[in-house]
Amino acid sequence: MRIKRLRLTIASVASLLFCGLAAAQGTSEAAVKAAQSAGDNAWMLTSTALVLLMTGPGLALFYGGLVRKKNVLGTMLQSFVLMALVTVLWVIFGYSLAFGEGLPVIGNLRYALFSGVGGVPNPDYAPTIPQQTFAMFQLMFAIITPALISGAFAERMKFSSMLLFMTLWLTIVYLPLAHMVWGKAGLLNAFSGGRFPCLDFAGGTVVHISSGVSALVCALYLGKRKGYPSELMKPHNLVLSVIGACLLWVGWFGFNAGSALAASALATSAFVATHVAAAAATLGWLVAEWIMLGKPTMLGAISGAVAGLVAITPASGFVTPGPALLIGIAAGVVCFLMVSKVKQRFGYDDSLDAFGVHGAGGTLGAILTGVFATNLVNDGLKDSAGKALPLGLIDGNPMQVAYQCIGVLISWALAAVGTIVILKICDAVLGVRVDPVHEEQGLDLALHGEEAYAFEPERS
Amino acid sequence: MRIKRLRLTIASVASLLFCGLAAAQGTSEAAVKAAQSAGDNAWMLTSTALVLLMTGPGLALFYGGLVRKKNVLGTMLQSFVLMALVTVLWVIFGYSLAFGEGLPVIGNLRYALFSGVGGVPNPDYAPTIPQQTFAMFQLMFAIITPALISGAFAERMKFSSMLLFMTLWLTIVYLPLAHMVWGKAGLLNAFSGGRFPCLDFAGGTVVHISSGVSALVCALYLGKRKGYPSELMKPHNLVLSVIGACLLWVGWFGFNAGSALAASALATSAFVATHVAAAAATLGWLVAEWIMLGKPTMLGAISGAVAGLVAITPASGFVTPGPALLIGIAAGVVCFLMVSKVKQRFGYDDSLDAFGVHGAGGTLGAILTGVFATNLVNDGLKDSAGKALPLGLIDGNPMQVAYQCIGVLISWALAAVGTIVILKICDAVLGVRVDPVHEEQGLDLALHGEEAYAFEPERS
Amino acid sequence: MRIKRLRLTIASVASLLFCGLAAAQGTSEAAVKAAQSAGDNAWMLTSTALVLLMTGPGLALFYGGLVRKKNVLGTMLQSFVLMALVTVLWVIFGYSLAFGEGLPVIGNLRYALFSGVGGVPNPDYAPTIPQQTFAMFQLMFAIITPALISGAFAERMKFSSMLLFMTLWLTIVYLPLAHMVWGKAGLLNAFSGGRFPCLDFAGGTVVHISSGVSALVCALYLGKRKGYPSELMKPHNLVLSVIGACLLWVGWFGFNAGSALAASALATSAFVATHVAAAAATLGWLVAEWIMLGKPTMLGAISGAVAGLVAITPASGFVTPGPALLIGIAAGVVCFLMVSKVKQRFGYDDSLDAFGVHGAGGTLGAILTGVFATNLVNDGLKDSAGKALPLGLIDGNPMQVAYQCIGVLISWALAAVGTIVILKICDAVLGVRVDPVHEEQGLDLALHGEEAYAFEPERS
Amino acid sequence: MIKKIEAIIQPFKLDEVKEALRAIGVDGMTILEVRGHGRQRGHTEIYRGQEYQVDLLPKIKLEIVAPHNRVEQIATALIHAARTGSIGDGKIFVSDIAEAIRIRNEDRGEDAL
Amino acid sequence: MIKKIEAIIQPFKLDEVKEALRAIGVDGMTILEVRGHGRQRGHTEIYRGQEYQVDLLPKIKLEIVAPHNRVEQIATALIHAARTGSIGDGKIFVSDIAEAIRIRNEDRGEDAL
Amino acid sequence: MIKKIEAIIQPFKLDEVKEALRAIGVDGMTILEVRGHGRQRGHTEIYRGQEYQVDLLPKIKLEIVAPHNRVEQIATALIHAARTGSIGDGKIFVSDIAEAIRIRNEDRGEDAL
Ligand SMILES: Nc1ncnc2c1ncn2[C@@H]1O[C@H](COP(=O)(O)OP(=O)(O)O)[C@@H](O)[C@H]1O
Ligand SMILES: Nc1ncnc2c1ncn2[C@@H]1O[C@H](COP(=O)(O)OP(=O)(O)O)[C@@H](O)[C@H]1O
Ligand SMILES: Nc1ncnc2c1ncn2[C@@H]1O[C@H](COP(=O)(O)OP(=O)(O)O)[C@@H](O)[C@H]1O
Repeated sequence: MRIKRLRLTIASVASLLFCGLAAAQGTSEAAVKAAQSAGDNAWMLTSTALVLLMTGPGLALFYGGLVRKKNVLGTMLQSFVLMALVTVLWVIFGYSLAFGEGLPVIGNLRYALFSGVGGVPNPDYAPTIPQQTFAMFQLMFAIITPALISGAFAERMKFSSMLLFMTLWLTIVYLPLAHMVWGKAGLLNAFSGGRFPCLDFAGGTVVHISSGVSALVCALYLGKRKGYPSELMKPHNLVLSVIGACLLWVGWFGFNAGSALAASALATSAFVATHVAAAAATLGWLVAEWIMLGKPTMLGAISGAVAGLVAITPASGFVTPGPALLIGIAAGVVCFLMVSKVKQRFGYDDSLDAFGVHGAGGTLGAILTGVFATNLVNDGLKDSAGKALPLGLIDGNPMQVAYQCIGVLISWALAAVGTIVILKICDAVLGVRVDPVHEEQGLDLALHGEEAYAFEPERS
Repeated sequence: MRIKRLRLTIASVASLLFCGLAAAQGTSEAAVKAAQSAGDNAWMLTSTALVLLMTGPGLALFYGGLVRKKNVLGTMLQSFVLMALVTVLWVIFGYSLAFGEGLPVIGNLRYALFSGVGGVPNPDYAPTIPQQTFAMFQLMFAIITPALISGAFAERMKFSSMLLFMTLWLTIVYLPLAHMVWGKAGLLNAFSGGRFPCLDFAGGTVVHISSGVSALVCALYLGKRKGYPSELMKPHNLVLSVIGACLLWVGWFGFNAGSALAASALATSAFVATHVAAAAATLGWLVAEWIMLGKPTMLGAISGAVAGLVAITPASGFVTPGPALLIGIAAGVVCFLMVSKVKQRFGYDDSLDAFGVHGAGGTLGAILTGVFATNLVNDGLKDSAGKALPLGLIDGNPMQVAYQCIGVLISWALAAVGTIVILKICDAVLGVRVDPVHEEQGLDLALHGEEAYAFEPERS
Repeated sequence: MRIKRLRLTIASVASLLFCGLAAAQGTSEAAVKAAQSAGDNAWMLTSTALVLLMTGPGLALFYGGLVRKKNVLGTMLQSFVLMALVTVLWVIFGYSLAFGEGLPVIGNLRYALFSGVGGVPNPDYAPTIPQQTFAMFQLMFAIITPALISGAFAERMKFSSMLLFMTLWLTIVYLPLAHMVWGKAGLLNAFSGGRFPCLDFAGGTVVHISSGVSALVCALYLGKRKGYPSELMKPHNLVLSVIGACLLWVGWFGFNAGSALAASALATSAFVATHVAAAAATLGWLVAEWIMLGKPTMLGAISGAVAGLVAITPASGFVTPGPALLIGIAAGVVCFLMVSKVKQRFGYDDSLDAFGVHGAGGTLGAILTGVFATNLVNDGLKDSAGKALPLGLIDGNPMQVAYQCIGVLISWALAAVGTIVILKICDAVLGVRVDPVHEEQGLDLALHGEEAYAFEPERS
Repeated sequence: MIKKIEAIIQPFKLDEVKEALRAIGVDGMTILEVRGHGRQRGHTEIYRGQEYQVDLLPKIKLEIVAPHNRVEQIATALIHAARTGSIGDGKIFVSDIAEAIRIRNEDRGEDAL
Repeated sequence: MIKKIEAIIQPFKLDEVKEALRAIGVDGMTILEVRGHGRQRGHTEIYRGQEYQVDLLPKIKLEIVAPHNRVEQIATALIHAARTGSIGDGKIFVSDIAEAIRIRNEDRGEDAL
Repeated sequence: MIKKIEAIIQPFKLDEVKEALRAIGVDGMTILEVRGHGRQRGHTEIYRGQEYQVDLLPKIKLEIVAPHNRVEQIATALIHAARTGSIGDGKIFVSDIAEAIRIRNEDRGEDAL
């Protein structure tokens, strides 16, 4: 009898303690989750802002400085207006087609108009931050990618036609590719059981190959600028381009390290790889120039930096500093040869070298990712036993190189075919090339009724 | 007897466990608090830096590019010197008058010289971050607001007089308004039992109406620039203005999303609304121009973006993406009409359109906030039962529109009356307008003995 | 017997609870650590990006705007190439020599090639963030410091020679000094039992004195620019310098507040001190100018801001806002006198005033840190009983001023001797000064075959 | 006979001068940004705490080619529009033109103006 | 006798003109960026929703000093290279040069050209 | 009789030339930034891995209107100050001025200079 009471006592005490414990755990777990989310969200909001900074003013300045004085506003406006246009398209259907589940090649419309995209994390993509943060971060990628293309048809494309082109290009080329590589169950998504498991941490295929290859197609389709190449069309203000390049470099930390989608050690690792590759590529390009031309140039230095950043993008979350250095050097030299030799050789007018840097650099980086990726850096792929799987060739997974090549081929094909089709549509509907008188006069005055720099007699 | 010992055993074991549990909870709770604070502080320090970036170089470039070559330094210096002047005033008394408890219309001096403003959070405002972080974040708002006004009297106000004007304006107009809207127990503070509960998330009234309306008063009081409007006074360097606009856009993420005072889902939501509105307004302005003038302009695009950012400011923490889009479009079109039609019609010389964009856009946004605010986004207002109260008209709270109008009226009145009084004082003490010879020569040489761009015969 | 079972019951229940409790604690502690790390890492990655922003485009623009048109690219490239060169050196051996344990005056090679530098924190330096984050953050300091020197030999140093100089300077001057002041068991490291405990929160000695003093030596060794001082060599584009100064100011938040190595209240405190000092120094310089020359200048305002930021750097993590204000004012006035009076008096050609601002401001700040440092702000130094030790003179620790002076002397000596030796080496190997024809023609064309601003007849 | 009138004026007088010339039916002209050196003291600039006298002042140079019988009228209009009465107002130089040709249609002589 | 040929042309014609002159062996010339005012209507610019007519158009001015016997040939080459046939093509003005000196070696007269 | 001296010189010689002219009491002059084309080979620029020869070189043009009896002296001063002895030093062209007027006070002829 007493014993009974005793038993009860024990039971009650025990249960009491359990409850206390449980409760305590409960609260603290929620609180810890919130704290974790705050840290990750802080970094991701910052990264999102940094990636927007890459387009405006970064890319706008980089490109704006490279064109002739009469086209600087028209060129900058192409980047700037995409910040607006793509944002609206993204909210309406872009995000959904890219990241809604659906087919392996394209998403569905479940997230159209951002329905269901709120403060709750989407565990398929980023379990610790609001889905809206993820959606905004990805939006900034969708803004800069088409903007990169504009470097190829600079100084000669109709503004109206450019808007139509970009709308179609985003829909037909970018969204499917983004879905295949990063979307849930995407055809090329190594982390979501894709048929062809490719590794593309921050957009070697989705961003750089797609834009670079489309740029080449545009350059070929629109043809050369009046007077090219006989007339020397040199940058009207390299200082602007230097500012732009620096902002691209800094913004790229958001681009690559942000692609870890958390303020984690992986983010830091991507940060390191990004910076090291940019540095190595800068030196690579400068040395190549110095040897071949006897002089290192400012334009070479900033172009090299961008080339390195492009090439490391797909690899940034998978490689250690050493390989990042090698990728950087390779990118610097290869891209230098692309813009100084290959372009001259074939004579196409890739006006601001969007293909020479992004197309070539992106392809190089995508393939080298298959070589240098290692699970020492990224253990995201696990076997049933939870053991991290080997990633690249140096991890003992030679097949990855093949998969990377498949990813590259699919990207090239989609970009090339898609772009040619879109150009034909735009040409039929609006015409793609400005009238020669306007080209002579310059886009700023002809299309926008403005001059960048006012003529104003100086006075004392 | 044994039983007793048993009881003791149980008791001791129990208490032992309780202690362990309690202790454990104790430590972990402090640790969790610290972690939460780290995440939120990381975002708020970043936001604070971003808001400073808006003034320097953002606004300095935006305005500097719009003036004539002879006034670019004088114009940029007005923004730059405010970064210094307001900071000192803020530490001495500004923060305290704005955020110290006190009357409904003005704070007290308890925080003068930052006394009591340290690493400990101030639960009245931001419970998870050091009060100093909050004070710095708010300081950046107090810097950019007066700087915005300078767009109205550009190219013709005395530097000395400008310093006096800004000192008085901060004290007489900004601090009371900030206190009313955001200060504890402020007259218009909806979240602190204000008499007229207004919703102003990030400063539609405090920042944009106050600066915009004061700008109009300044433009009228100082009169037109010599030669206006007969002489075309167009931007001397639009590239600078584009850089400035881009930095304003990026910095605005700190401005609006930072106003959540934490790296929370609300911050993300404000981030989304901000970006969407900026994008929509850019398109709105461009389309309006295109229809009415046949050409979309670069100046139009950047002005539209700023207009959208202004209008969404009060709403950013209360609305979903859809309404943000509508607010943006409205702002783009309305502000375009303000600067292209209304200004011409009435003929005042709001030189850089501080009123046309900030005054008009701010008023529009403040009122639409009353329409579109919803507790789906922000459940900060709760009833006794802890249920989130409806916020705006679409939430079923039509009264809010009325309160918003009251807030707008009070802001207009305070800004208008305050500014006219201050101008009269400055005029009496120092004179507000530069002497005509100096205006002709340009502020750079006349007031600062400098030229922005050196005459330097080129050499090869 | 029953009782036995009872005892068992109790025991089991108890143990069961203990386990549960322990486990729960275990998980939650790891989770809390992770959350803490996320918040701190978010801030530190942001700070690292901000410090890179200081060099490119910040310093590149600040210096680029101050030189003559013919040298702008050559000047900007000096900053830009250091972003690449120093990064590679840092990964290979720089970080290790600075932060590997070793002798009191120099580190060892344990971290060479970043071996052992990964995602795990290094408790000796930053216990809550990946060591790679710390290494990257420190790298950005190692980039800007040599870049600052380039202001002294602007417009006349060979590019090749500059590269050699910087490589040697980093190795012989920067790394040892960084190790002494911040490295584990460094000779001057107050927080790691250094022989002479100096306080240098963010680099008054390591960054500013070292670069400033070396700058003076360079200016003297290379001699004056052709035509100096008879010819007026004024800034070719002050707008660029203003942009640069603003980015320096904003980036400095990463520099100083980031030196807390966490998103802590100490970071916020350093943020406040930094901003207040910059503001005060801006006003200090402007007022001094106004009094002595009758006009406040834009160049004065930005130079003042930089002077204040330099002077507060060593003190930023140790002082309250009041002293920060005083340090700022002092720096503004002192540096103004340095560049406007002392330089003229002695007639050396410190072309962009690297010594006048960084050498003088850094020395001033280092000493005043010994005066104003207080454990109310930073309780990092504790006695055996765990009580915070007094820091500066106002804390009742007069000795600190002496230690600061020792630190200053050692820094001056190392910088001066090291630089002169390195210059002699460079001069012997490559020659340090460009040939006079090249100097006349300008570095851009002569060394880099480029012009910043293209001659392009305007067309309508 | 055809003459060339070169006038060096203060930049801020350009609009008034253009007006005055239009008023008397002179439309064709070429305008150059130049730097002038003469009696007029330049403004002072401040750099690094030093004051500097700028001795090359921005000026505007107008070139007007006209029939000789219009020269006096044009000069008078120029003088009145450009004068402030203080040192630095500038000069007018007149010289002979041997031939004038309009590129568009090869008109020659006065028809070309 | 030595003549000075001043030609005001459309900026975008500069390269063609230089070519044409090189073709006839004229290498020495001085080029100025100027603003022109004449029959040609300027382009319209948009600012803050208003349209403005720009009445100072960018032009290029060439100065070529040459022996009088080459003037006609140079003028012809200039005209053909610079002509578009539309208003704004510009003018050619010819005047006398009393003396020419090459600074490098004090050659005078035609040798200096 | 009044003459106009036009001198095209190397930009980096401007200061020396101004000095030399001041030394002989010549203060009034007008300075233009021009581009020159002549015997002098331009410098080479690099763009995207290619080398380009720049054929329009920055030059400074001085215009000095002076009494004919001072022309030789001025020319000599100019030549000595501007000469480096290498190709590209520039030219001096002298021509007649029919009339000179000072806008400020309508002084005419030599008084106007
Ligand atoms: N002898 C000259 N030859 C050429 N240009 C001259 C001469 N004298 C003056 N000028 C031009 O006229 C401008 C005004 O001359 P200045 O002596 O300053 O005032 P003023 O015209 O009132 O005498 C000078 O800046 C210069 O451009
Ligand atoms: N009378 C003139 N004196 C000097 N320059 C002139 C004169 N008339 C025209 N010009 C220059 O020639 C340019 C072209 O002249 P314009 O009348 O526009 O066309 P067109 O040469 O076909 O008649 C003008 O922009 C101006 O620079
Ligand atoms: N025939 C000419 N007409 C006008 N300007 C000329 C002529 N020849 C040369 N110049 C100017 O003189 C400058 C120097 O001439 P150049 O032939 O290069 O060297 P040099 O004066 O030593 O013969 C040229 O850059 C050009 O501006």
